[in-house]
Amino acid sequence: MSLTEETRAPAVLPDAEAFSLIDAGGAAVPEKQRRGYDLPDIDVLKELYRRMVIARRWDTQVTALTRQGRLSTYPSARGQEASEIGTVAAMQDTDWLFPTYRDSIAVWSRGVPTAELLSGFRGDWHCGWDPNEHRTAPQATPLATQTLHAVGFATAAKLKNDPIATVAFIGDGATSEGDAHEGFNFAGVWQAPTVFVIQNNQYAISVPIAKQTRARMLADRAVGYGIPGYHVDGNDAAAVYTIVSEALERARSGGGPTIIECLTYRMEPHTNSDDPSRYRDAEDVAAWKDKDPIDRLEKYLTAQDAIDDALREEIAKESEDAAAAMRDAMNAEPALDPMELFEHVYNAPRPALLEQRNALKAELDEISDGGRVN
Amino acid sequence: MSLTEETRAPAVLPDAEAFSLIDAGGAAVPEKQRRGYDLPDIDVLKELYRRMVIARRWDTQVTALTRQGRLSTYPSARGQEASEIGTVAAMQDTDWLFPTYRDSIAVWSRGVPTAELLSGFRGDWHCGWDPNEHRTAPQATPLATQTLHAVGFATAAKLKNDPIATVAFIGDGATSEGDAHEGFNFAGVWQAPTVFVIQNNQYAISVPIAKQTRARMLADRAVGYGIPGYHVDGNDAAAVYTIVSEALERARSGGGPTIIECLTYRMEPHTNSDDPSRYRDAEDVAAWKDKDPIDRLEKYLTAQDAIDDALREEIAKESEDAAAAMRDAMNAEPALDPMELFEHVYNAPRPALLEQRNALKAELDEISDGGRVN
Amino acid sequence: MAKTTETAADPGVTQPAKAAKPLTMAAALNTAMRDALTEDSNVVIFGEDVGPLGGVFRITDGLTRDFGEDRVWDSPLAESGIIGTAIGMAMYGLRPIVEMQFDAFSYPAFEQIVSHVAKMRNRTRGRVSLPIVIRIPTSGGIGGVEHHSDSSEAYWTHTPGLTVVTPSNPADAYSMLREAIASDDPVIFLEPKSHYWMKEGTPQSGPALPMNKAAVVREGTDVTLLSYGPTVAVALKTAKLAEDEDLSVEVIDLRSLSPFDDETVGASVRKTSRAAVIHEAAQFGGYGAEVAARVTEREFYHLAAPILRITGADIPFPAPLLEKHYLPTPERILNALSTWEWEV
Amino acid sequence: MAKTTETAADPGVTQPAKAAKPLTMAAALNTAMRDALTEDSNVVIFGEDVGPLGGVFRITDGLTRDFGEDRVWDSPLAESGIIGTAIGMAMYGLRPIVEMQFDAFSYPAFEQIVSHVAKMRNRTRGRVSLPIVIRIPTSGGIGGVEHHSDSSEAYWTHTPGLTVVTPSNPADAYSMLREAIASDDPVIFLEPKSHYWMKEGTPQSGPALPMNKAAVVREGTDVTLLSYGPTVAVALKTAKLAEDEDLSVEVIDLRSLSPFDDETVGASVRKTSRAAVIHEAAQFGGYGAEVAARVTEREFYHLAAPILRITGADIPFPAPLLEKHYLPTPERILNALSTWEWEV
Ligand SMILES: Cc1ncc(C[n+]2csc(CCOP(=O)(O)OP(=O)(O)O)c2C)c(N)n1
Ligand SMILES: Cc1ncc(C[n+]2csc(CCOP(=O)(O)OP(=O)(O)O)c2C)c(N)n1
Ligand SMILES: [Mg+2]
Ligand SMILES: [Mg+2]
Repeated sequence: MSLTEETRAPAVLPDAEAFSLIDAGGAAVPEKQRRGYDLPDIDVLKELYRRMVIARRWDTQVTALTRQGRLSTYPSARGQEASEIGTVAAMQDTDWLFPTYRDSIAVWSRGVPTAELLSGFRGDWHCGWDPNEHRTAPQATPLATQTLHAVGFATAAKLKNDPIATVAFIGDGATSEGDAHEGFNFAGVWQAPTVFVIQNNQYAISVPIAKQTRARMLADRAVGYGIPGYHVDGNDAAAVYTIVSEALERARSGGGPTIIECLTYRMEPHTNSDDPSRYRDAEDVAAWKDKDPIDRLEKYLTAQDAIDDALREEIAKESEDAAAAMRDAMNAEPALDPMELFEHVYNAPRPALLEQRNALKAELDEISDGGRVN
Repeated sequence: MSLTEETRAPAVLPDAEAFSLIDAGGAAVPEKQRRGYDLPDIDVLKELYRRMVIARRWDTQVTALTRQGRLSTYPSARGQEASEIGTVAAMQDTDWLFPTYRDSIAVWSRGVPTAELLSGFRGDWHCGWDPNEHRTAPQATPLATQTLHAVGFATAAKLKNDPIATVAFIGDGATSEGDAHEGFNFAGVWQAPTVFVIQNNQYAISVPIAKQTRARMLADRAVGYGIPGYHVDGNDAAAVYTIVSEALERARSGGGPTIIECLTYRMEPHTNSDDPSRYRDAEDVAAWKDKDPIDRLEKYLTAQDAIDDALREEIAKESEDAAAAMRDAMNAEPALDPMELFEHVYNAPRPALLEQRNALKAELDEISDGGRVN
Repeated sequence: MAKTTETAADPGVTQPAKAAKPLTMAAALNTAMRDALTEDSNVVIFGEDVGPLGGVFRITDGLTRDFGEDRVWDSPLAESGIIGTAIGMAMYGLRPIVEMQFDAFSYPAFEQIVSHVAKMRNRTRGRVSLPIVIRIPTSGGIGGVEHHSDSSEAYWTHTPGLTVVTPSNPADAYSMLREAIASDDPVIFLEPKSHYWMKEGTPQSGPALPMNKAAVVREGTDVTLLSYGPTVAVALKTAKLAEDEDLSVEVIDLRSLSPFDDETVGASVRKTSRAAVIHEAAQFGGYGAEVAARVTEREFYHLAAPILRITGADIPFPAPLLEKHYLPTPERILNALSTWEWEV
Repeated sequence: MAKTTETAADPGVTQPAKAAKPLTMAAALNTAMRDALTEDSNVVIFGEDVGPLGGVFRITDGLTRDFGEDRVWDSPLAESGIIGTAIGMAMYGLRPIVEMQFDAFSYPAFEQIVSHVAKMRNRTRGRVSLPIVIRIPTSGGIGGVEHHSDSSEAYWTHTPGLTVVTPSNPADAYSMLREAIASDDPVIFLEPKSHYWMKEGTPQSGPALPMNKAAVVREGTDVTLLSYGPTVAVALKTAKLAEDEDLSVEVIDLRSLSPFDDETVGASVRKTSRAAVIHEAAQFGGYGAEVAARVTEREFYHLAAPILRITGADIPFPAPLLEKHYLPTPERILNALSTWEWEV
């Protein structure tokens, strides 16, 4: 087998109009605008709804605790639930997710326990979970770097003939980094089973998308890599789920990578230490509130008689449980062992590092209360 | 003034067919395939021919002297004369060129004297000419880095309202680097007056273009940046000159950047130390000989009765003069002053560096023959 | 857009007066850029979030508003692109000031910095100089999450062609940044982020010390502590504590990491005959190694004991709740000094 | 495609036998990769021109032919992409060997190497290790044009999480590369390009020395020369010349730059009481600074003189015709040693 082939991909411009299945008002998009796609099964939609509601509750709780100082920082994904959950709901258990700092709710929704997930933002360890157990890489902070990890991982799976795909989340701002290009390009050349989900939430901290690209849209980048590109309404979980599912299936069955731009909006500040009033108008935020991903799905499901009070209550309870578990996890003192700092740097033991470890040990032993320096 | 605007560029797919005005047989391309362009003036074509012939003779001479060991290395542009000369002939004196190691003939054709130009490849100093004097940046070795220099320079000119454009040459392989993306993207966002000339000579040392991109062609990348993209027959000097001229005029008059892919072929090894028999067939090379950029223009001009023996002779003489001057320059011992090594590292003098300088001075003084160590 | 004049900034007239009132370091830096933008129309500022937001640390606060978007603007999010285009602008004759949001986010620009910014002048026999200032909020101490607390100085100081300086107080922040902007050499300007909001500094009277000189910020006779950026405060605290142990500690703020002020440091070490260098970065191959090696080379026969390095451990910078175990503290420094044989 | 077995490479059984016949270093490295590819189907090799061409130095010659394109292949031309995808592959369970064509061309990958390769294991509490070997033809001596002669070791050795080794002879090249491939830690493997075609090495009898140990390659009593990679040969030449001056020089080949073998070096320095470290990279903040600083820290009271550094000057690597003035020579080393006060 050879990773690359002589064949060149045809050049296809993505549709300018963002693909949508359920509009902002909660109505199904007319069939002739659906480009041949059906809405997902009602059970899938209910599940998306459930996961989004709980994720938002969880996210809200994390933001609240961050404001109270229990976490060092937290980048909220409020408003992006359809992109986050629509994507991970489309993944199989064996697929791998390569998330960013923004994507905690996606990671949480994949089953990583709160305390492990929030290690990094609380500050007890950089990554608290076992990536292999949850098939979820650490949340990447250096922007766009994770796209290449996702491509390498997927390529390895391809080389081993394992039907595994990877998903790399990336923000709109991060697409300007060289690594984003290299990620897209390597994926195209190696036909890696990777789905790139660009969450275009319109801002990179304070910088609006117009300062990141002159192109019509980020999905247009796909043309230059010979990769199929999609522009999707990122606040429509049905649309995100549909396009990501298709892309993942294509990837797993040898059809190569896909670039999907989800048009969405970051409702919260970049992180708790950001001040959006310096760079965007409250009206913009309000306008996007009308496109809320959860509201619209709720309206649709209500109109379909697919949710009743029992389900609402069940979800509300699950949400409160998630929030309570989150609070409990963050209110419990984290287990901190300064000696662990020296443990994972290398597999092969190093005498000089042991000396440094022992010096810290001696220092701490000297301190009367046994384990705390000033 | 603001560098970026809210306006998004429309998405336009470049024509798949490489644009050409004079075909491989030396005939003018039929008018209806010329996309509305006329052939350049006959005087322009004669000048292109003259400069290409001399450039090839010069390049051949450099290759020969490199084989004899007078130069440390030399990457020849044989076969790429139409792209190299067609481009620089379209530039105004005030425009700046940002070349690579491949583009010595372009630099030479801009008037940089041989001895200064070949400093780097002979090995007496990294860059031998004054970039400001020749409005030509040093030849970049770290791939794709120069695209950003060209964009920054052009942006500065734009900020100062100076009608100056920049040209960045870049190879097909180098377009895979992150910096190529960042160069294209910054140019798009800032609407920098920069023309990117991708010389797709089909190989990056040994690696064929199919291993660099899955896209139809490199010009397709332009779509993702909202930049006009062109796919040009890079062995047709008339076509290259026409498209680059237009792009430069657009750039100088506020119309922003352009990406031009010139499809061509590297007839020589990557450098003298390369062995192309390991990665490409002699037949491929032979096939490209039939598309030779100089032959075709000569045929066209001959058919037009635009060259006579007098002109041929004149050009032959100029060529031999250039070759002789080249030989003389390289056969003269380069002026080497080890003390100069310490002179240009910083503008602000450093005592510790002076100590190192003096140590070398003492070492050299000690050596009887006055200036040579072992 | 604010009015600008064509007067080039003059390195000779850095005005410490402006920074003499108690400013935060953030304000001092902001003022330095403001003054430079006013005096020299070739000064431009760009980078990630440096425009309307004023940078994530607000160091460029108000500059876009006051000088316009063609002097101070937000670039696309790409560090190699920022440095690469700054190179082109400097070739044109501008004097770009760019910000890397954190040390670790300068790494994508490593090639542009090491292979071009550092080498362009030498490559072109002095014909093309690159008066670029690369501002980097450096080091830890603010509980930053991963990648937000690196100290990258050793990478830059090992690279010939770069000038690397770091202020430890507002007055220096002002005068050194002015001088860096006026310098024809490219300057890596490391700003200790934990000090941005500190008002106290080391007030200086008289004209500002040139940025390539170290400052003796506290005189002493028994030991010289060599510190810079965020560790100057730690060294001063140590000196204070050492008084209880009857140890007279001289503290030097190196200020300029490259070039290194051999003269000032040498004079101090010849006096005290003992020295230690303090930094946050990992020890192995850290900047302290150069300090220890060169001072030992030059002053070996004046040294009563080896030069010690009290630094971060050879591990990645820890997560926020563990960073206190990593950062050098006065206690750790005093402990280290006590390991010397004192009765030689 | 060649047959491969699932047997994992065993670091314990590096087979110096294979390298015992007089091979060039190039052939030794090629053989090491060949053996690893044969023994472990998870070993893959990719990078620029490593396929049909066999790399610009032909170190991977014939490997694509013999193992197929899904084991050894040409990647797109992008170093960050190469390292970044290698990280993903290693996370999957492969053991990628990648080549950076020259030191300076590893710089575009600096962020991936420093922020991920070095830190992934620590970040994940040891759950994700990255058994990646990054091969880099290093240093000068071949008259390379600009950017082709850098010595980048100081950047890597300062970065916790990386293992950095460099062989100086074919036997070591074989055994150390085998061990690097078998290591679960990421390894920066620096290959002195000026030595690729040298056959002479330091023949070793018995099992190969582990890659984290320094080797005493020549015994002596008066001075210890600490060398590595391309400077081992220079140090040995110096030792030979020093015989004429009745100076007995011990030469150590450090082999492993990170970790540093304190034990072997310490024992030698305690014996000779004088040491100098030799490298090609610029001196300021170079690897020699760490060597001088740490050996002085540990052996101060055994030292009769400061540890000297004979290194490249603090300037960008010169153009080919001037490099001889930059590279450390035996004459320069002997000159330096003569600056010591010898009658203490
Ligand atoms: C290489 C790098 N440069 C800079 C940063 C600092 N930074 C963190 S988030 C961010 C903005 C990212 O915006 P975007 O990609 O749109 O993602 P979003 O935060 O909107 O989800 C920046 C500049 C970083 N983490 N990594
Ligand atoms: C950043 C970087 N990586 C690797 C190299 C080594 N290198 C020099 S030329 C070359 C191939 C470039 O191919 P291409 O861009 O197609 O240009 P061409 O040589 O064909 O003109 C490589 C890999 C380099 N100079 N810079
Ligand atoms: Mg965003
Ligand atoms: Mg090419």
